[in-house]
Amino acid sequence: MSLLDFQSLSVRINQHSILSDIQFHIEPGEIFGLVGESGSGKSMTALAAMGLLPSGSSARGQILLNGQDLLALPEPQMRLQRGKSLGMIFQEPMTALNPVQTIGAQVAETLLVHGVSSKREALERAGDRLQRVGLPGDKAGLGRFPHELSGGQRQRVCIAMAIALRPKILIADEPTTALDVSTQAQILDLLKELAEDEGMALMLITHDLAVVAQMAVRVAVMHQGAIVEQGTVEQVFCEQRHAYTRRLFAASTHKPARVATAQSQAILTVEGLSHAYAKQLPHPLGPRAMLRAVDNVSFALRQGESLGLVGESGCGKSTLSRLVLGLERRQSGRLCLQDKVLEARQPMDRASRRGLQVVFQDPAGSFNPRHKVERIVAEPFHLLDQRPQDWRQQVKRALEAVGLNADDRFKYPHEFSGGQRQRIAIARALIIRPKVIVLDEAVSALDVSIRATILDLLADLQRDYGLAYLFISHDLSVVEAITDRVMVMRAGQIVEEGQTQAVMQNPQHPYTQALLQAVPRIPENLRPRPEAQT
Amino acid sequence: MLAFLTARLLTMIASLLVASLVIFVMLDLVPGDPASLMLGLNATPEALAALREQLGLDGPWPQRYLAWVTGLVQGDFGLSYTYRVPVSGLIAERLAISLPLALYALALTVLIAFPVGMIAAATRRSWSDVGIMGLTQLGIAMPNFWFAIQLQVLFALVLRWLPAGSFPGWQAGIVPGLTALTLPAIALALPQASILARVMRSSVLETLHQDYMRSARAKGLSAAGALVKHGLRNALIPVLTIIGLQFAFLLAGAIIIENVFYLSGLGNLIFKAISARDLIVVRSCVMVLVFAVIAVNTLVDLAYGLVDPRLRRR
Amino acid sequence: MRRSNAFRFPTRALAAGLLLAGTALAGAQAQTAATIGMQLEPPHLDPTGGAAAAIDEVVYANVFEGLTRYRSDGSIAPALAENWDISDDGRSYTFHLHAGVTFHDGSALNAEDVKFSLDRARAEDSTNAQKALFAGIESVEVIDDTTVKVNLKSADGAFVTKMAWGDAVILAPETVEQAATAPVGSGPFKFDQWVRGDRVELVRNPDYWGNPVDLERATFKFISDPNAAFAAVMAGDIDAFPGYPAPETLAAFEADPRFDVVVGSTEGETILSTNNKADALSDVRVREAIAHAINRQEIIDGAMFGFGTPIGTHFAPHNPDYLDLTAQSNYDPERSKELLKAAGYDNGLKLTLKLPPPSYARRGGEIVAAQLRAVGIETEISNLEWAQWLEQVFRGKDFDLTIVSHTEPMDINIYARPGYYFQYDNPAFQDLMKTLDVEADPAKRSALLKQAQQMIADDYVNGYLFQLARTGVVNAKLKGLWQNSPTQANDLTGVHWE
Amino acid sequence: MAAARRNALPLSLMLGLALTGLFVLLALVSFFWTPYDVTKLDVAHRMQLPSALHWLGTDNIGRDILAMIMVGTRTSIAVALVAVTVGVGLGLPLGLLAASRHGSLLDEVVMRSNDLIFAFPSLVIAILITAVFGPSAFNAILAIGIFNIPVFARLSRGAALSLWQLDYLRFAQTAGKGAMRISIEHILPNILNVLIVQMTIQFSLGILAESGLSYIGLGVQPPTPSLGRMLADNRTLTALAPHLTLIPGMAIVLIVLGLNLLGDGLRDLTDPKLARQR
Repeated sequence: MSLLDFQSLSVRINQHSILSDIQFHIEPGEIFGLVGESGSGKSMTALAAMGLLPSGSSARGQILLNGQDLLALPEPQMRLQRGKSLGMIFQEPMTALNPVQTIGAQVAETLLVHGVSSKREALERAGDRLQRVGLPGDKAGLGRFPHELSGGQRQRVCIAMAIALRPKILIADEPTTALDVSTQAQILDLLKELAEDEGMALMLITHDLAVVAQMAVRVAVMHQGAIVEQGTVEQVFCEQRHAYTRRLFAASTHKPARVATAQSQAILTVEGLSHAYAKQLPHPLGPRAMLRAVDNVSFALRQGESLGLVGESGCGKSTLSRLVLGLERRQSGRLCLQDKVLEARQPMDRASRRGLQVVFQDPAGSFNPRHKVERIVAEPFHLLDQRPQDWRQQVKRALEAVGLNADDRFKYPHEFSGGQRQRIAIARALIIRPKVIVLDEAVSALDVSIRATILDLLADLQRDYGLAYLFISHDLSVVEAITDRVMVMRAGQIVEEGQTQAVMQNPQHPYTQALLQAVPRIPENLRPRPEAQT
Repeated sequence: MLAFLTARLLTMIASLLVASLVIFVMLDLVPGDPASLMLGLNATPEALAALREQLGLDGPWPQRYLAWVTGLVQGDFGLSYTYRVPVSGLIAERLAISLPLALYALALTVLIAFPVGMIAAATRRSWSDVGIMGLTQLGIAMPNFWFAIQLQVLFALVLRWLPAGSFPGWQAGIVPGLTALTLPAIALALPQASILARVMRSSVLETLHQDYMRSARAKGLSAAGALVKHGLRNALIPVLTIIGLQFAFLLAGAIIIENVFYLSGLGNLIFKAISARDLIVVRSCVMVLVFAVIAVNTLVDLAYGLVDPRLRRR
Repeated sequence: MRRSNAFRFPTRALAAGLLLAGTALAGAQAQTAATIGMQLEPPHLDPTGGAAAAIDEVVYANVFEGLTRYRSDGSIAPALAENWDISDDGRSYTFHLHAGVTFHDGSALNAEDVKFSLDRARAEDSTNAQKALFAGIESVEVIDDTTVKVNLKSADGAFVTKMAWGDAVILAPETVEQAATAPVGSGPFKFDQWVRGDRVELVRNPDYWGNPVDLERATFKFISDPNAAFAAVMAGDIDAFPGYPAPETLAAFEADPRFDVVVGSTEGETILSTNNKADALSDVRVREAIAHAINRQEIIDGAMFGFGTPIGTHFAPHNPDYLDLTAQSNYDPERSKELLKAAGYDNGLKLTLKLPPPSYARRGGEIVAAQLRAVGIETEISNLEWAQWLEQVFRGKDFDLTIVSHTEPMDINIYARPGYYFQYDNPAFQDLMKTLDVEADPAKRSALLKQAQQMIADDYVNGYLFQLARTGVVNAKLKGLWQNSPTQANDLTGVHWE
Repeated sequence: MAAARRNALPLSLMLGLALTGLFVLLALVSFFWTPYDVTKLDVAHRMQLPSALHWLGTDNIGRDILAMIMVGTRTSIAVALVAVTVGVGLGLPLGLLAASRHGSLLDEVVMRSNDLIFAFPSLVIAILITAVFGPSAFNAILAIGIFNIPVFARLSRGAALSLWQLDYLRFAQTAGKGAMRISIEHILPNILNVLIVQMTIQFSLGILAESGLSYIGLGVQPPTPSLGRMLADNRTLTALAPHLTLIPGMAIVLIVLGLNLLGDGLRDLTDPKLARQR
């Protein structure tokens, strides 16, 4: 008998079908991967197993845990299963913990809720569990509050909470998506180790094929609320029987065809750029502590070149992008845009701005929700002394250039999907034909298939308009796909710079090495067999 | 923590200084001569001049301001123009009524609002929630003096369960004292409780959608258990802010209620002092109230630290 | 109580409800103490250092005594002075004091104290609010311990009356400083404590020289809000509220056997004071027009709920010398319009009407405004606090019309002061008052007073509305309070429980 | 989505709209017609119960209560409306300015002044203001309006600050737009819903504040009726002629209730957080 058996599970929320006919099973001690893009229904599947579907939803079918149908259990009994037989961790460790309770108490609570131990004993066992996930489990360790921990540490606490009672199965819903690559590697290692040591099954939900390849034995691919393909990792990865699986794989390893357009002439030069923030003061008369977010950074971006900037969160790359864009006043260092030199503290004039546009990450926050696309795309015309006569024509052309319909200009941003919005953002950046576009995590929030098309678009535009890109991302594989040169940033400094291929294949700096080491990759033996590609 | 306390104290002193200057300048503008008010319609100019001098109403304002502030610091609030007794004594006498009244009303507010707000949140979108919220809307919508008069007519004049007003003094005993303050406290508390119950409800509802509540459910807690164990304490943070504001309001805002129930509290003192142009009393009373607000805000800030460990570190 | 009933007969139903509920509790009173309600709290308790009526209402005849005193009917009686002689030229008064009178601190009250008190009141730096009362005094001589002689600059027929004012009470030099906060007098009650903003408590003076009083303890409770006053009396917190501020509720007390409603007269001529120097109002025709526009009875009914006597001049109707001149300024809006037309204001006139806090002024003001509007005079009402009223109206003379009750007794002489706030400047009247001041013959005085009343009525100096009634509510078992108030006082000497 | 919302128009919103609409209508009608002249006294027929002649009875000097309610509603609404306008008119620009210069000295000054105003007891200050300048509708508005300024300054600053974090404002900056232009073009339309909700709340508080000021005689001056003054003028008759205070009291309760419900409803309608909840 399987440990957890989904039998034709269907879920509807307010008459909308969310999941249809989900059928798979997980064996004891097995690591099972559930892969899909956002909205594919993989989280709902997990919540259905936990009995935590949102209100207004109705589930049909069966979810058997050791032969017992969880869907048929009344809430009081289902409650006893949660935490005891089924543990679950979520994507966002920053908010998953109660900020006003010590982590010890929160881990111990799992034990107390199920009445397995006294308060003192529970804390003791919570300490053990914390140690098990690699955190100090002594009194001081137990007494820490969530805000004192980093994201990775918090995810460890969540894991300790979920495995406190040694459940038979741990459901991990995108457990590392919110984490940096190096932290991700550690958490994944921990999960794998726990599963092996404790004989616990792991249902790993992720969008990342490479993570599944590294972790799982069997895998199911979800698309639009249904499982399109399942089997051992080898089967699924190598055979790719379903068209969607093939699309997904192609997209996640996609590299746009690029034509080298880089010229020798530098168009944007940054010299000795530094920026420090005041830390929160202990009290108004205290000494002013400064945080050097950007520390003496210099680089040059050549015309038609694509320059990558990678680094983990907090390394200073966002500050650097804001400084380059003139959104924040430069405290020291100069900026040369084309021929114009901007000294420290000198505000960026409109003429300089004309040569420099930007595409941001967040497809939701990138547009004023109350403006129509036409007005949004036309906003950079403000940089010209006068809006051109044919500005409507130009907006239409820009929209068409990024693969949208000219009539889309009369719609509001919320009527578009994430990928389409990123196209609008690109159209907006293009409209006054800048020389440089800063792409600040421009594809990070997108699903892989959409990301691939946007990368293609960016490559095409670069070729057609001779644009220079400053491509800022935390994702090394994306940077590898689209840039000519790359800079690696850490703690405000550029630690390594070079041709992208060279850096990726032969990193010099230990940090770059560690970073590359941590990136999960699909092993060669799991690449599709030639005959599968039709 | 010590640094944090010093910092708070310094900010507080600075605010008080600015506030004192504002109060002084504002009151210096008030037209109306206390001397002529005291001597009435038939007073001669000489008599007026003599009294003005007696009262120390002459002299340039910076000098009078300095004298006042230095007095304040030393606990000397000056002499009331009209009563000719120390202002500090007057204020202390009135605080003996106003402070217990404010605390009584605040206690009622909290005692009503907490359970009511929790019940409404726990049963959201049910009839009990709609009913409770409707009642709180009514509580907020009523002019409080009107409500107070209705209470007075019903409970004191018709039913005769409670005194219609007046305060016998604490020397008469705790029970008669509290009995006398009951109607005013209810009149003050119900609208405030309505506000607080609504804040409580929305604050609890807000926490219901936090990720950590889902984590708690995943551990095996019931929805109610998660609400009590994890939601409540987090929900308290905005509630505390409101409670702080309400205390300040109850202390100063009882003027009208004191009028209805003929209590001689601080509000009554200020009101009469304004009519009598007893500016030294007005000034010091306003200062005391501002001090109370700022002090309560500081206390609330410190209380955040108790509730929320994230704020403790500073 | 069913709601429909309550709505249909609210007054009767509620009064009955109040009554039923109340009877159970009545009679539980301690019968040696009384609580008297007052609307205004005195700023201090020194009657020689302030004009506030509330001071006298607490201390007059209770704590402090003068040489003479007012009786309830307005006549003058001996007080500390057993009797007095008047010299033939009427310029010197010899007062014979009671023997054995002591202050509350035990010290004796003698002629030195009288001299001190009178000299202090008329001194240059005196802060006595009625300094004019003492202006006629040339010197005060101590003859012996119980005899004091007052020499006047000129004969003054009203001098004995002046000595009955609260501003002329006798204090001891040793305790004069504390008179404001802890008065030491010679009356039947001793000051006990003053909870500021709330009440003043007096206790019986066991060593009183005169007839001992019945009450052991008297409390003056200060309740300014009319509604609170209603509740306090209704709830039995107050035994008597002589200057009861909510006449509209008196019907409820009249219907209730627990209470007696007492309606008496006061010295308060309530007038529509008119700025005689203001642009339009300097024209006597305009003033006459205003006088004819006023319907006194409507004001009395509307503002005072029927309590009050119409007056046609600045004089108290209960005074034997009163001249009823109401017919001269009868309600005649047509005449009023004609006069306005004659004065050139047929296209309308805009005036300010500044009202002090009492309800006679506020409510009366609204009615006056409506009546004036009916003849084409628009008024812009502003409600003022006393402080603002004194500042703007009384001292600043920045007003056209105001309503105020002049509560000082026999104060027609204010019309002789050209600088007084209504700015009536008539030399003939001023001469008349000078004659009156030196006239001691009662018959001639009476004639002069009548002449004065006629003169100001002819000049329509102010709009004369009504004599303020003193409406009080008293516990039916409490007897002996003054019905009228010839001077502002709550004389408790004769008060007793039945 | 939009259609679904329209279907689920909150009950509170409809009730609030109905109540507010009713009273606004009453106030508007009073410009053209009232059953009697509000300044017309009829002392002989005072304190009458509701009848065919006087639908809501007459007050203590014989004025028609319905007419007074109509004109009084107009006055109370006008006072509260102007006070809110004062608050928004000064508070909003200050808040937007402070947000656009977040962390600057100006921001600090604006916020500190806000705190200072909040620290003052509002009723006491209102009494003082009227003591300084004399009681009048204008000064009542001033006294209420002053305390609206920090409310709106704080609200708009907070809302604007969270918007300043958004990418489209950054983009507008890269498009060379200044802080003022961005505030007007991008921020204002997007914080309007929060502002409107707060305006309804402050509006209802303004009506309550007007009644409180009138109670102590400092509100609108006679002969202009206001709901608060009707309550205050007749308060001694609460036990004897309850309809005199009950009617204006209920009018205030219903207006304030209507406005609060309206505010709640609007918030439910526009707040995405609450929308998610349902």
